[in-house]
Amino acid sequence: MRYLPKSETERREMLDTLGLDSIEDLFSHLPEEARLKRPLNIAPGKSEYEIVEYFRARGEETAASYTSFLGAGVYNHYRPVLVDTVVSRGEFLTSYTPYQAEIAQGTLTTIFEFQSMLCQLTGMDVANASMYDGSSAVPEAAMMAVRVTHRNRVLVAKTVHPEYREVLRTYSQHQGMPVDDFGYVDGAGSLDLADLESKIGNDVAAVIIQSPNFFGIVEDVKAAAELAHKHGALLVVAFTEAVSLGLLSPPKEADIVAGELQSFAISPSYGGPYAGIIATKEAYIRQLPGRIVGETKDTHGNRAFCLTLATREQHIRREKATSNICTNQALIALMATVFMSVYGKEGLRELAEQNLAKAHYLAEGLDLQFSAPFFNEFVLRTEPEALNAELLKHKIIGGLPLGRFYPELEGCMLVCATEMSKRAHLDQFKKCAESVVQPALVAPRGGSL
Amino acid sequence: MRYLPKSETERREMLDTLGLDSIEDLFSHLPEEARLKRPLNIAPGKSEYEIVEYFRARGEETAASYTSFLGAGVYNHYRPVLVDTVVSRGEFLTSYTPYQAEIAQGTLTTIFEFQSMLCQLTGMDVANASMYDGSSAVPEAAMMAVRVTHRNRVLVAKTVHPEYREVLRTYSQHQGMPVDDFGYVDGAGSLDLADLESKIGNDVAAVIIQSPNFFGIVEDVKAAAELAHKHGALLVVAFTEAVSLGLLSPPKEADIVAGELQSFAISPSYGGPYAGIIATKEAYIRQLPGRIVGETKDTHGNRAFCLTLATREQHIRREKATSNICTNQALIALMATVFMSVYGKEGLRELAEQNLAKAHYLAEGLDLQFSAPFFNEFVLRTEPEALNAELLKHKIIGGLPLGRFYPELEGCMLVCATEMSKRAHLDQFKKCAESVVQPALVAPRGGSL
Amino acid sequence: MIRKTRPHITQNEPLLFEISSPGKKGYQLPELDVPPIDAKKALGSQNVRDEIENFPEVSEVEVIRHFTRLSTWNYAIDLGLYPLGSCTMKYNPRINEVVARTEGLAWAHPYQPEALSQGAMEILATLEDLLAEITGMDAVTLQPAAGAHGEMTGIFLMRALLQSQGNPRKKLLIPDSAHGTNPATATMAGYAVQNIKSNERGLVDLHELEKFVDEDVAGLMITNPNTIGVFEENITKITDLMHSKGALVYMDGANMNALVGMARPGDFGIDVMHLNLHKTFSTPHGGGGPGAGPIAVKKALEPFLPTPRLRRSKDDQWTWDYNRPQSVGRVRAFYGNFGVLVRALAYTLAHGGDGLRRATLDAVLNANYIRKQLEPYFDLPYTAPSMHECVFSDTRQVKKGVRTGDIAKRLIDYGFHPYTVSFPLIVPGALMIEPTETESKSELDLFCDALISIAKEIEEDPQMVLKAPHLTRTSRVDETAAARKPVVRWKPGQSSSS
Amino acid sequence: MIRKTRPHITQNEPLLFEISSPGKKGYQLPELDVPPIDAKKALGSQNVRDEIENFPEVSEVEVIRHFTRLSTWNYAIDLGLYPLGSCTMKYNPRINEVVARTEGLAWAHPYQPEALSQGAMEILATLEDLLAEITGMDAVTLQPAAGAHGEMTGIFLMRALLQSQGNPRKKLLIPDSAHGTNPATATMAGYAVQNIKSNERGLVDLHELEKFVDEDVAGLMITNPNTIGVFEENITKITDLMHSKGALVYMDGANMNALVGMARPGDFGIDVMHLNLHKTFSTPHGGGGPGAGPIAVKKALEPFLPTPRLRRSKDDQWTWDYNRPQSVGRVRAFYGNFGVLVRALAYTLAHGGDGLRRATLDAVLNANYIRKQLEPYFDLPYTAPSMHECVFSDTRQVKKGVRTGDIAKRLIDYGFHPYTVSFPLIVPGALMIEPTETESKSELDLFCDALISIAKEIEEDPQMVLKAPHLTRTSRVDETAAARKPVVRWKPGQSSSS
Ligand SMILES: Cc1ncc(COP(=O)(O)O)c(C=O)c1O
Ligand SMILES: Cc1ncc(COP(=O)(O)O)c(C=O)c1O
Repeated sequence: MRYLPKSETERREMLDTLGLDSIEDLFSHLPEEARLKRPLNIAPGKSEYEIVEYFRARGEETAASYTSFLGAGVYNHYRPVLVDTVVSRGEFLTSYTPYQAEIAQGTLTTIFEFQSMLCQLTGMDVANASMYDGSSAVPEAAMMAVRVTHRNRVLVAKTVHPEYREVLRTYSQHQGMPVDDFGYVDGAGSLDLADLESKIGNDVAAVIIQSPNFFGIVEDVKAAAELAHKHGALLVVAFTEAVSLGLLSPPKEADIVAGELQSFAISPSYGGPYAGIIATKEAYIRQLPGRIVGETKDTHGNRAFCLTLATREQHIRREKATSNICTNQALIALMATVFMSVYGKEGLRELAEQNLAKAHYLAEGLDLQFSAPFFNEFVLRTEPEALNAELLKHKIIGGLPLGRFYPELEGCMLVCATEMSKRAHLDQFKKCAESVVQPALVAPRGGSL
Repeated sequence: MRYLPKSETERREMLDTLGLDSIEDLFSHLPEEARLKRPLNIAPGKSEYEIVEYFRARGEETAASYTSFLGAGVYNHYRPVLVDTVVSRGEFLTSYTPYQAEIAQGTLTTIFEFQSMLCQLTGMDVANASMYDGSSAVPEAAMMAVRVTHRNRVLVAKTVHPEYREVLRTYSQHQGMPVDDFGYVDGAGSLDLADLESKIGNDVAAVIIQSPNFFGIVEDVKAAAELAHKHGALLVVAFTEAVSLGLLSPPKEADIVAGELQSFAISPSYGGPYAGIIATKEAYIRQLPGRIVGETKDTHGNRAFCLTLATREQHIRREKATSNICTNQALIALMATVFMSVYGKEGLRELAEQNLAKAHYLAEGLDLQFSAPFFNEFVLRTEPEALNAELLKHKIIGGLPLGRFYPELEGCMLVCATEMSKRAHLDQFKKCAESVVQPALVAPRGGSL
Repeated sequence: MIRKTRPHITQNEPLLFEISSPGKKGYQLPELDVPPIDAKKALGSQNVRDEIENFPEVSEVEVIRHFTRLSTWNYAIDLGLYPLGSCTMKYNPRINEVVARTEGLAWAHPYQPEALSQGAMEILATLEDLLAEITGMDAVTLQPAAGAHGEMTGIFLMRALLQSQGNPRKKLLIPDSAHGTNPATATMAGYAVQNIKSNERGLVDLHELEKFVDEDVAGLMITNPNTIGVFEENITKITDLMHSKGALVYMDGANMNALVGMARPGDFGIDVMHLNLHKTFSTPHGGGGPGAGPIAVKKALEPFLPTPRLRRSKDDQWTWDYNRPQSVGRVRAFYGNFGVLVRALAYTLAHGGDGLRRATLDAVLNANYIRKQLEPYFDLPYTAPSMHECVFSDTRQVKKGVRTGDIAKRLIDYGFHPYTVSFPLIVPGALMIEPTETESKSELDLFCDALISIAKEIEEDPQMVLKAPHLTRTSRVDETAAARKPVVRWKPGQSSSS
Repeated sequence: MIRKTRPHITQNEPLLFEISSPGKKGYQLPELDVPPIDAKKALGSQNVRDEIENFPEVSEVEVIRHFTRLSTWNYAIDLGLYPLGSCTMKYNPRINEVVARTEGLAWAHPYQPEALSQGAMEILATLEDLLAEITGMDAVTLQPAAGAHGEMTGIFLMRALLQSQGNPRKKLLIPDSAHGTNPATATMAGYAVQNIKSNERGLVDLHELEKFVDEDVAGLMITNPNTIGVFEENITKITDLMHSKGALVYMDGANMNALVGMARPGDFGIDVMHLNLHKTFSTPHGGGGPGAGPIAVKKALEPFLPTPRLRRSKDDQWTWDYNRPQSVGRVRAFYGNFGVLVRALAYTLAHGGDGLRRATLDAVLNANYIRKQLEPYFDLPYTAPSMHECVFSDTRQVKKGVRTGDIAKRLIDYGFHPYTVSFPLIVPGALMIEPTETESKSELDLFCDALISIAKEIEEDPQMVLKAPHLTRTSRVDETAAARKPVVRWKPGQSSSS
């Protein structure tokens, strides 16, 4: 096997050192009944060439050559070449968690930069080194709020990504952390503050919203914060479209920001790996889950970085840890770091502006379900299946039919445009959208822009 | 421009240091009539995304998804992933010729390994660090022979790659180095020793043959060497299919070996860049063109490597240099070095055996023009245009029609199979070949295996 | 004597923020092909930020130099042995990186039509089957993002099964040798933790165990081989005991590298377990992640697995089944760390059944070879047969005032990444060494020579070891200062002595 | 004071041959799907070798570690400034590496049907046009593999034109400041070399030149800007003079980085020239190559260009024209270093016309900025205005026994690759410095500080400089010993102290 760097002679020499006849002898103490008596039922090893061909064939059984208008938490953004150039360096790719700081300053420095840039983008004071993804960052943020407030109820907006809310429910079920939804304003698509007000109380640890929300709509973070704070709850702001942070006001009124960085040069890769992030106020740093890198000095007084505040973590605190997370998404976070470095201050803004322009050009003249301002996604009233079928004929993957997540939005689809969406495709989409007959002709709500 | 690491402020500061108003002032001394008074007529700079799309579109205007039976000096062999992994490391990719040995030991060591492996493969004593390609290595070898023998005539076999012979002619024309061809044995396809004998004389510096020759046939190096040496000429053995060296007897009877390493993990890339090589006997080392790396020590007695025997080269000897070559094909030679390291002793042999097996399976039952033993290419008697047209229908690129280079082989094509040729494609080729009617039914020469 | 390294110049490099200058650009976007939009008009001016304060502005060449220079400050598997016990730092085949970037896979959107996702779904289904065969279990979910995430999922499953039987119970039994994620997981699943003392051989003590198993016990979280690298000889007795009390057994599969092809948890009574694909299946650690922590279960637990599940439809297409009434629900969005799963499948295909077994054999051979060479120089508190790793104690060196952490730092000068320090907790001052199968004999010999040479240094010149490392660009780092007054982000006007 | 580097451990590594062991494998081939062939039967046993003696046998992980470790012993542009005068070591954009690997391009066979090669041919045609526009010439061939190869091609073209006019003539005039490839090329083209002494300003001396131009002179090989980085102020007078004598002017375009977008050789009388795409157009040097040395010519020379030539067929397809009766013939097989040409085109597309001009401006700004800072510390023998590079002399330092080569070695300790040493020959002990446009101000400042600091060291402690480098894993290398008894290959039983 080409990954095993030994010749038979060398194995023999090693066995002699051990005074053994065969390597199998090293397993002779395994209880008889625990041993596998037959070879694994797995085909013989394949060559590199065959492996490449196998995955290439699988790749051709997908949508390789299609254009897509899907967003809904996963976005098609251009991945600058430097991203893979950097993460392909063995020194980053094949290193472990930087526990031994003296030979891990490379990784530690990039994480420190990652944390810093995330703070600048979100308006928070501190950020951790990454979470599994946005969907698991949200419940971790809620648990954090519970620890901070010593309350346990959580209110989550229905405009938060439906799958994130499912994950929140899974996590919460055994932690005595009841979760309730609150709604959105019908014609607007933004969170329903009145409904929130009616449900909030002094048992609420966290109010969780998302902005831009699942419908692409920019939420009123300030108002939500005031309401939450009035009742002593923390406001958790989630985000799925990190590119929006280049243009939108940072959610600085939030107490915790929990987001997904997939938009920052992380390929959609059928759902993962992505990188989640939690950022918060200085005061709550000791309640943060996950790893944190801090600045310090070496014995010669040189600036150095190391993992810090480990007393929050499972390997020290065990059952009292802030979370059980250990391995995180370091290399993916590095992709995001390189992405942010390449685009920089001006680039992130221009990128966001292009996304805004493309989505609004697409929406122009179409029948929108909601009237509130949106970033690069919007909800379209149409015959979702019919429209998508029509688009497929042009090798275009349309939007996400919303009935699956929101029964009340049966005749709607969520549509996204990014800087990768070419005008020709946008026009094609509009043409198809107009050609598809509307569902039972109710007077269009929200109305077209 | 994203490749220019300066802000306007910084340019301003630098201009202040120089006491200038604008950078253009640095060009004010250029004679009026020499200055370009208008902007270059070249479109504005493009983004990475647009550049990727441009080349992807060009790539789709080629044979991306086709299977090919072309060889003729350029072969389809699998490129192990480690090759690009290694040559993509900035430390190799973006370094210059290793003149400063103390910070170039990485490159120098790999070249030393390259030279050593090439000696082991060819049976020669010394090898240089690379030439532009096989076609330019051949005339350089001839010029070397001229320097060694103080003779000037060159005899080249017609079975040497036709384009190599053209290059030889171009190089030779102004060096008082007359070049004459000698033929091949009709039914056999191997070099015609009698014809060579009739043309050779004591004015001949070099006899140049290729093995496997252009028809894929393994030549009798020993016999050619004896003949050449009998007349005081050097024998130059060229090769285009380096994979054959894993199985064939090394041309150790040759005085100079000049070859092309494209087969060693160098992609066909529409004809280049490839890597040529010249290897020879110890005695002729000072007549070698190109760079050579040698072993030495540093001041602490550590083993070290450096460029050596520079007194052969243009930057020292100027008009008396062995060649004008300066930049060579270092990174491509590194690809070959990694390839040889991955396959190793056993792998190169097994690879060659697979090539042999595939080509002979393909030839089985087909009408071959020549009877002499061949490696992974052979000459097929057929209606070349008709067969290739038929094959294209199956997205298969057939062989090379030989009429273009050998009028006497009008009804023939050169066909190649490698380890990448799948049985299904081989069978498809055979089916098509049989379906295509033969040219005017002469009794098949050479005959089928 | 140091045989493996020599010092060489490495480039210093400031933080990105410190090389930023207004107007420098590392990007260019395509010309906008639609009319621009006035953001303030479209979104309301209160929703639009003026700028991203202090965000870096650098050019492309500065970006590549920045990260290339930083990378040279790292140690990595590509540079040498990385013997972190329990972490299984084995060679990460580069082919896996290539196939994970296959266009149709890397750009597959999780919501694209199933008809246009068959290739991706086929990959997931194939990997599920292979992992079931390797573990001897009945069903696998690939959703969890890492081992700890898998542990949480697995305990949720146990809880759901017990719940469905009427009582989720209150406690989980966890040996004191367990990894920190085990107890932390128990808490997240709402279980109290009952620690089980290991016996003098470092194994789970059956009698001790019996004392604690009762109707309040939901199950046992066991690691096998355990964290001292020893196979639990009584494993079947243990699982029988738990089952006899209606409790379940969760296995932490972080050490599966010792068993693949030789023994299967499904065959020795395990009900549910996780695998760390970023350990046993060679997907790169990448400085801390990403990973993947699939869960393998016995039939009884299958109905509770997270949604969605892959199902073969009548027309022989793969489809996602969301209709799983008993499911514990999702543990993350979408289907798992797909890109990591692709790499793990590539690893499995490259080895094949026999190759996987041979890898296990070499992994155990390497660990025992190291143990044999180092036994004369370091205390081996537990002498039971080692499998894929061996754990020494610094007790002998402590007499000279040198601790495992100091030995680790000195090892760096010798050109090796340290072993795992001070874990497991049942070993005083542990040196936990796991070479994995992808190390050559000469690399192992150099490693043993280094530790033996350090053992001698400790006798002759402990200071040399206590002040190590001496040959790195960064000398020993002050972690206490970092925690005392945490500086976790760059701020303008902050020190810049890189 | 050294501000740019700190020493850090780097891994030692033996030669591949020294880690080889029989039976280790780094490869696997697909199962052979056709019957195996007995090689001795098929080829004759005398044609089949028994084995490849002493050829290495290593595993995949050893291969990647071997080359990764070796790579850390190299300096590179990705690590910092690489101010080799005349070599134009600028940033190599990574996007160029990506597009060169586009499947349809990387796997295009030179003999595949033209109908299936249009994309590749289109790329070549586009690049030819761009280079013609940039140089102000009428036609371009992309066939030469490097600058020197281009020189040879260009001189062949001149010879062919003169030949066609009845007399190829005998001599080429070459300034004493010229690069070594120029005279070496003349010889390969069968011309005698007449050196032309530069004047006191380092430029071609018109009167000197007049002395030598006669009916035996085929032409002049001139480098402009010349090798001291100065623009030949009399260039049009020079070209007029040559033309008036029926001679031609070849321009060595290695220094085009100083002119692109600002001046065009075609506009100042050049008849034929080469470009080094691996300099001016940023294709990577890769430790010594590959390069590409296209030749641009005026109309009169076009008929003689190497075959084949690209032609647009009536049905608007690209086709290769082999029917060029006056052609000098091929200078290499196929069409040139296509993969390098793809990179050069990507570079040009990325910049666009304006970007190319701005690059030139920054290149010249950087060189003059360095010149200004170093003038107080080093002798500047020629004070004419510098363009893209500046050349100092070590005369002042020689008084302390320190030569340019020593200063170069000390610069290594400071974290920089040295400048070009002892070239051009008209400058005693030359320090030839070319920063290129892709260097930031801070990198330039660090470089100047380093050289200034070394100048001071030479005053105070010349030994420090004479014994440099001190901080590299390999100290000063004995090149004399290497040449005395050349060891140019590994042999069994050879020393192994890596
Ligand atoms: C024994 C053991 N259990 C669990 C874990 C946690 O796995 P992960 O880091 O993938 O969450 C680890 C990894 O460090 C481990 O070594
Ligand atoms: C001035 C000059 N002329 C010619 C050459 C030769 O070019 P190449 O190395 O591409 O053959 C060089 C490159 O070193 C050069 O600097």
